[in-house]
Amino acid sequence: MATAILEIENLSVEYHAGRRKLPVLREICLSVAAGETLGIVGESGSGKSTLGLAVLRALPANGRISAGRVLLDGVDLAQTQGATLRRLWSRSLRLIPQNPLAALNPTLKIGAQLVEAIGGRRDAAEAQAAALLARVQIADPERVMRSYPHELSGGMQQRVLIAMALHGAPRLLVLDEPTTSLDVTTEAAVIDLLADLIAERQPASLFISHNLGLVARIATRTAVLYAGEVVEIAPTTTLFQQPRHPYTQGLLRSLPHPGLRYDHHPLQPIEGAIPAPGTLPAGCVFAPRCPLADDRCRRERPPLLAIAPHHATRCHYWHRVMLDGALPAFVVPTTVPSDAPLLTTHRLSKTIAQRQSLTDIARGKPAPAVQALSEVNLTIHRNRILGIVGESGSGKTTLARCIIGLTPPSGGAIELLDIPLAPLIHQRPREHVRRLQMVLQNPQEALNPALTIGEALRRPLIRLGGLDSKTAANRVPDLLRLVKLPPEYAHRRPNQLSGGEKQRVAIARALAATPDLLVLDEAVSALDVSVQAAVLNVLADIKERTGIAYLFITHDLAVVSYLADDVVVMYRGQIVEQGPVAAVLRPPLHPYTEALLAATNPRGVRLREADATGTAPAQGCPFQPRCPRAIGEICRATPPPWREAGVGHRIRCHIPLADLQVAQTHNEPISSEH
Amino acid sequence: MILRYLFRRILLLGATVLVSSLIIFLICRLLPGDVARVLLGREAGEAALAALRAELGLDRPLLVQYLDWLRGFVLGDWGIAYSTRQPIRPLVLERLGNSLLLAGATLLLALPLGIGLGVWAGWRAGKPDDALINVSLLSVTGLPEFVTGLLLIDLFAFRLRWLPANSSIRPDATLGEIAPQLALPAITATLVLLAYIARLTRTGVINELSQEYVRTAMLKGLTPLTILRRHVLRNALLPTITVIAISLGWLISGLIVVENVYNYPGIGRLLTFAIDRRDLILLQAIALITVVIFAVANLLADLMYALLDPRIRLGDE
Amino acid sequence: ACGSATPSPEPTAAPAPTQSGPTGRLRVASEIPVQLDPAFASSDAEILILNHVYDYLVDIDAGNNVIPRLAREWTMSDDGLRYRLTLADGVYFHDGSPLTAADVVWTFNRLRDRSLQLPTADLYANIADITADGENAVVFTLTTPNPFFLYDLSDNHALVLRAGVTNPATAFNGTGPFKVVEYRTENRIDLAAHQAYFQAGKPAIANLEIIFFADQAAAVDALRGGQVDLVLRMPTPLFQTLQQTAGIVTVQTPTNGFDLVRLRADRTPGNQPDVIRALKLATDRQAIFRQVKAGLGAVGRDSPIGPLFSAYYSEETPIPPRDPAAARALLAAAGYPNGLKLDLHVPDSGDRPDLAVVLKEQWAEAGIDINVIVEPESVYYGDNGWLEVDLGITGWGSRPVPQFYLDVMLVSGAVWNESHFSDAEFDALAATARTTLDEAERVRAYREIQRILIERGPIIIPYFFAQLSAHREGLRGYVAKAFPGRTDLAVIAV
Amino acid sequence: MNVQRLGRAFFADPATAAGTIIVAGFLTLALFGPLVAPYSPTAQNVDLIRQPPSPSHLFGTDRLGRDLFSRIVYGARDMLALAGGGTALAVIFGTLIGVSVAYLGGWLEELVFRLFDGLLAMPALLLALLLLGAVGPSRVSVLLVIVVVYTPIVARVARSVVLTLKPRGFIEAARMRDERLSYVLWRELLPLVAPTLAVEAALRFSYAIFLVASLGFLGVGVQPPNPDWGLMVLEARNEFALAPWSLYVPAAAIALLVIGVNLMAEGVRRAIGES
Ligand SMILES: Nc1ncnc2c1ncn2[C@@H]1O[C@H](COP(=O)(O)OP(=O)(O)OP(=O)(O)O)[C@@H](O)[C@H]1O
Ligand SMILES: Nc1ncnc2c1ncn2[C@@H]1O[C@H](COP(=O)(O)OP(=O)(O)OP(=O)(O)O)[C@@H](O)[C@H]1O
Ligand SMILES: [Mg+2]
Ligand SMILES: [Mg+2]
Repeated sequence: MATAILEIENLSVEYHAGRRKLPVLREICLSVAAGETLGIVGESGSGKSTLGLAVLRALPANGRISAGRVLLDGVDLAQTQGATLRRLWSRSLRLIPQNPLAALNPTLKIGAQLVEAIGGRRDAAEAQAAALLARVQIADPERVMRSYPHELSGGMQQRVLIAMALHGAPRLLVLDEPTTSLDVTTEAAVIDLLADLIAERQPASLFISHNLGLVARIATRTAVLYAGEVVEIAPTTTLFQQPRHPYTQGLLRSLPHPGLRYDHHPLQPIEGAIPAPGTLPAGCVFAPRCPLADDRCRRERPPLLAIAPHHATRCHYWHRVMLDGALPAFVVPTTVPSDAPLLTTHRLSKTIAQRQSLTDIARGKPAPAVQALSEVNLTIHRNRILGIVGESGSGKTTLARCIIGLTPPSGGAIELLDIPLAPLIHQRPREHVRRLQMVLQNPQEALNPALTIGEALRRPLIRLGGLDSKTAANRVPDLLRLVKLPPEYAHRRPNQLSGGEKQRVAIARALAATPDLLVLDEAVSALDVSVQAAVLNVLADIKERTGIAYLFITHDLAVVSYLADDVVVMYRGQIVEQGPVAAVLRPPLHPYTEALLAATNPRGVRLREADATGTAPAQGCPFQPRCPRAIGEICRATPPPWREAGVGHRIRCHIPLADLQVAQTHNEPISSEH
Repeated sequence: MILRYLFRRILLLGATVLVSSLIIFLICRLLPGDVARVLLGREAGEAALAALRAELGLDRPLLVQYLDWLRGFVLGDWGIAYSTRQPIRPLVLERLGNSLLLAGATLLLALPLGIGLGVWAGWRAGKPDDALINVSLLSVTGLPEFVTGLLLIDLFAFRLRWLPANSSIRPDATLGEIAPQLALPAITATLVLLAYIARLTRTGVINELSQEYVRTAMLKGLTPLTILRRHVLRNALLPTITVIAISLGWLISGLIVVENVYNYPGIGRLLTFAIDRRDLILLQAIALITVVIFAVANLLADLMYALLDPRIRLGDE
Repeated sequence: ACGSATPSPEPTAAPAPTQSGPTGRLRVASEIPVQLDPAFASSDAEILILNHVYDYLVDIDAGNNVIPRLAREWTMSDDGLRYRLTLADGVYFHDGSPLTAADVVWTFNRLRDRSLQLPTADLYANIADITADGENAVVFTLTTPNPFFLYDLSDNHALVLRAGVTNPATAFNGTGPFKVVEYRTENRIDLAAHQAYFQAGKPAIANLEIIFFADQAAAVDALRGGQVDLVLRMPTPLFQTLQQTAGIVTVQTPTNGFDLVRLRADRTPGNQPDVIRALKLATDRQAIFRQVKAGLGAVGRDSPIGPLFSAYYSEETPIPPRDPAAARALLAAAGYPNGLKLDLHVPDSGDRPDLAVVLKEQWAEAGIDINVIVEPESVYYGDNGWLEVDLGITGWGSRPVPQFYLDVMLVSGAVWNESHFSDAEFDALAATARTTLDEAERVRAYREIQRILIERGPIIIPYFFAQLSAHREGLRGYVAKAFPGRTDLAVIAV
Repeated sequence: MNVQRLGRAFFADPATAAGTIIVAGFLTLALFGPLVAPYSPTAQNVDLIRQPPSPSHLFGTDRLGRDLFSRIVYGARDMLALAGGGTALAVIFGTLIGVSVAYLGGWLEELVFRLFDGLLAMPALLLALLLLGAVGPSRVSVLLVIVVVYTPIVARVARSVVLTLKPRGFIEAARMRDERLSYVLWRELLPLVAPTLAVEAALRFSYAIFLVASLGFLGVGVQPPNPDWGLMVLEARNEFALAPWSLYVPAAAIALLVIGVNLMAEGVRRAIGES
């Protein structure tokens, strides 16, 4: 290993909350060399961001480095301040934050913000800014520099911040979940770009993420953070193949690995929750949740043991930690549903008019109307899980809301068991309302903070189950047990629950109505992997027991391949591919599906980033402008036809199926002669 | 497009003003007392009164009176004041001009001072100087303008003899002559607004300081002052625009008390005069023009806001 | 003021006119005028302006004597039915046209024209005919003798206009000592000296500004702050304040004006004499005088014939001392053993609200529970409410002769008989006093009238005002008038 | 919401505690006025006109010889009853209307809030003056005016909160179970609107004090001889030079109460923000 640029020695950080001091980081020791990327992973609240900010000396006002040193090229950052610190900030220390929109001043143009970071003479700085934007693969730097932050897509915003972090000669780059707010396809491109730039500029980098797959792609070494402590650190491949801490092992087991299926391999989530700052247990911080823990663990805090070169773990019993052997790649048979359809949509369409800013109005731009859904036909069967995937803005949520009746479609029809549904929920008979239920994406918003969990669960029983208040109350514990929550939770209020627990309550509430179809809109996306695993298990379990159907919306293909029976791929309000999950995903046919899948593959195909303000072409294939395999004029001129690719498997593309299959398997371009 | 938007906003504004005009008209008709009596004095006979009422159109059906008044108002014929028999429009516009002058002077004082104090307090939130500013502002908040007005007259006009106690502006006065007359009323009104503006600014600054983009700016190595000036202020002061609009509306007729204390010939004093004399038609004109100004100020504030904050999207409310 | 009269001499207080013509600017505080048509103008503020833009035929001096103005001299026929007034020479309107007898005839014909329904129609109903006698003399013919006719000619409304003027409220074309430069409603009026004014040495100042104040406290502030030179009227505490202020001269003049507390006598409870006596017994006039008026003016004796009418004023009939217990007993006798509840309507001007509050407190001891309702004058007088309510307080301005009060306020069926008092004995006495040319008989009648009012008049007059005014030092020639609107500003020099 | 935590957060701040003490002090004065006040608020003493403060008349006497301390004490009753009662009623009406109409939306919302906009387009004091002119001055009128002037404002605030809550998941969840309207309005929405309204109510209360005092000062509010503080300032204006205390005393009472209410409002805001 080259000499370290960054050395963190025994770093401890605490926050002040009123008169209380909350220690959040304890005795962190890390070092990062030039050009090296150190991954930092851990559940939400483990202190990852705090570490990143502490290293940059950019903690919030109530945070303080209480002990330790942060050496950057031998200079202790913890002791610098004032003008010296500002000089370091402007020259060497850089941050790429999670939420690019929030990190940009909303009322200043991009150009001005970049120029300010670069400093020096104005015209020189402007030229350099344009060059930097070009370097981060922004096609039209001039236009972007004249734009306000909100006028750019999330990916573009993040590229701007990356450009901002790259000017001069950065020595330390902290990447705090830089892609969490982005689409999978954009994420892939941004990660590629970051890897390139780190190789080029050779800063020491900290890559913070809760997404283990992502870390694996970019970090050479990875540290696992738990409750403010580094519990394991190792080269990334070692960590993933031979974790030596029960927590690392737990995280890996929670992931839905390719090839696993819900009906055969339940995930193995970590029980319990991360302790809040200030409530650390006496011995090992992980002991309360650890399957290996004994009295010693609860008494005695383990040191960070070096167990191999570059591999250290904070566990008394590291040698007992073992990852299960290689898992059998389970081939999912392509099953086709046999029974009658539960719910069908016919040419369902939805147009949404969008608002404009005054400046746009003044510039004379026409008011955009988004075709959020365009002639969507799909069928959901009993006892099956239909996954819907697609980039952000592809119309997944709109589809779900139209089905439930929360938004009226602007065209088309929905039938439940062959009976047409009224467009809006309050026009539907109560029986229809009962049969279709939905779990929303954000668990923070799903529950009314003013009502107890018990009350939240009782209401659907009363309203839709026809129970009286007392009987309903008696059924609440059953519902809680159904989603693996203790019955005592009935008396709690939402703010006393973690995100995963709230989502489980939301699921229980939706299930209380004993629906025939449960729509889950990104119901697990906001959750930590271990919590996500628990929720997925609950869903699988309930489906097996009740034969309910799910409409499962997600952008995480791993989850879809784990959980779904059938899958629908959406692009800009249209279905581009649909069929049984095994047929659609292994291998993918449609170039769009291919790109979605390839996003997790470092060498996969990449899409050009969609222009947030651009509208779909009026004719031809809507995907054509971004398609890596477009075959020329026909794609631009003619809408693609539906093609049958197998039993129940259809795709909408001009490229002949055979060509697609060949290209997919060999990962090579298709010539445009056809 | 922009025209269509403006057109819609103005239509909406028209609807609001219309509702207000109806409310004003109805309330005015509920006022007890008799214009004719006020006009002719207590010595006038019944027949004379009836004749006058007929002449003023007070004996027609309410709806007719309302529509007539409204049409006249829109067309610029605001009628003849019942009491003084003078055309209303020049009178009201002249007073409005005076009130706007006072309002302008007040804003000229209150804005820099309030924003300055607010920024300082927000920047130094939690520190002793912030606490000091807060306490001072709070004490000012507690005093109604009719009290501060009297105390200021006593101090500046009688004890120190620096400023006139009264502000009956002469028609031919130059700005130099008017300025000292404006001073005390403007200071009094400023004290009412000051705390409001300063607190709002302080909240805005504190709020903006906690935004992530401030951290971005800090990590660029900018000095705190630059961050405040270039980044925080602009965003923190956006809400102040709305306050200015509201204050303008408040000042126009909210100056009732101040104008009465200082005998300042503004619209507020004219309003009390009209109420006192039961000059309904004058009263209606004053109330409605205030409403119009209030509404226009709000519209302008909205437009300004939308222009200064590129994020604001416009559309159907 | 009877028989054929020779003009009284000019008031000696008038300053020697400056030789070099008028100079300087006088700023006077005034309440807000509303109605500037002389035929309707009635308030102090209105008359103050008109009195300087126009002229009366005859004027009243500070001692209530009739003095010449436009009329240089006058004669009365022996039967008391014909008055001939000779006009002064060299009188010009502001537009340059000379004053003629025709203008006077036109003015008074307008004032008495029934069809125009002006408030003066009743006052001049007794005039049979007005004729011009040449260019500069006018003859008034009456139907019955009227010893107070010259006072009537000096009525506030009787300002001489240019014959045929169509917009008297805004024309401002008078003969008076000042021309209107600019009138700003509810704000101020600026006037300039009328160079061709017919009275030598008048006006003494070049510019007159009358600045309007809604609030007298603000007016007094302006005086203290040097923004005005003269305040003609103010409430008592402000006057007391100014008495202690350096650089300010305070002037108080006793007047015949008073606040009238009156109960309607034509219906319950006022139609029971015991109730009226109870109210009178429950009232401590001395205390009211001290609290409300701080001892400025004079204590009242329930009759409008005040101490300034020295020839007529009498203290013969004693006022029974305050006795709340007796009052309570009287009320019980009148059928109110648990006391009496009454609304008291008060206009919000002057010291009247304070008077109401003090009365409430005093009467409470006698079991009379007063609910004070303070109203703007526009409401109090509007819709003739003041003539309707049971219990009210009304301000009555100063008049040069007492007969006026009796005729309009107290005789049966009088226009403003707000107490609805109707007493045959009183009416007869009032009629005698009105018409007799025998002064001794009038004195006797007035004496009896005072007795009747003290014993059974449904009115309480707790005090007579003093006219309270103040000006800055350095102002010369100011003479206070009982009715401040008739102050002569033209003689003031700065 | 944890009441104890809320309470602790509330009193932890000395400024809030001071505000609470001030307001509680005035409340005590108002409640136990007859026990505290040495004299009747209207009792006059001809021999003790305009006495400066002394042991027997703590705040001195006025031009009619009335004890100013007693008048302040009784005035506190009026002030708290009118400003407080008016605010309370406005908050109740405003909440009821704002929450239900905003949730229902549609033409009803349009209608109601257009009407409110029409009312709100007039500055508060102007509207108050017009209304008081129409109904005549009295305690009840003042109360009514405060309700009419502030109900639309409260409704607007309630509405803005409801509009942010409406797209929230739990409201959609309620729609997905065909929930009763009354349940959604009063059990789901109201508790969440309440904190904002509490802050708004405190703010309104302090404005209401000003409004009542201003109306008193303009002579159109509570009528003499009632010891209204604004009216006392008006009456004192004429004799400021003779008896300055007669102005200082009611002015200080107004200022103190407003400051107390403001401090409390600030405390409520902070406490709610923290929990
Ligand atoms: N300014 C702050 N004041 C007090 N506590 C804080 C503050 N910021 C963070 N914390 C607490 O410190 C702990 C660590 O927070 P941190 O943001 O570093 O976690 P994280 O690992 O980045 O989580 P996430 O994945 O959710 O971003 C959490 O318990 C958090 O609640
Ligand atoms: N209320 C709305 N107003 C304006 N546009 C909307 C609205 N709701 C959705 N859209 C637009 O409709 C399109 C489809 O949105 P939708 O939310 O259904 O996508 P999605 O696939 O659920 O995206 P995500 O993965 O980000 O949740 C997008 O372009 C979006 O901008
Ligand atoms: Mg974080
Ligand atoms: Mg979505």
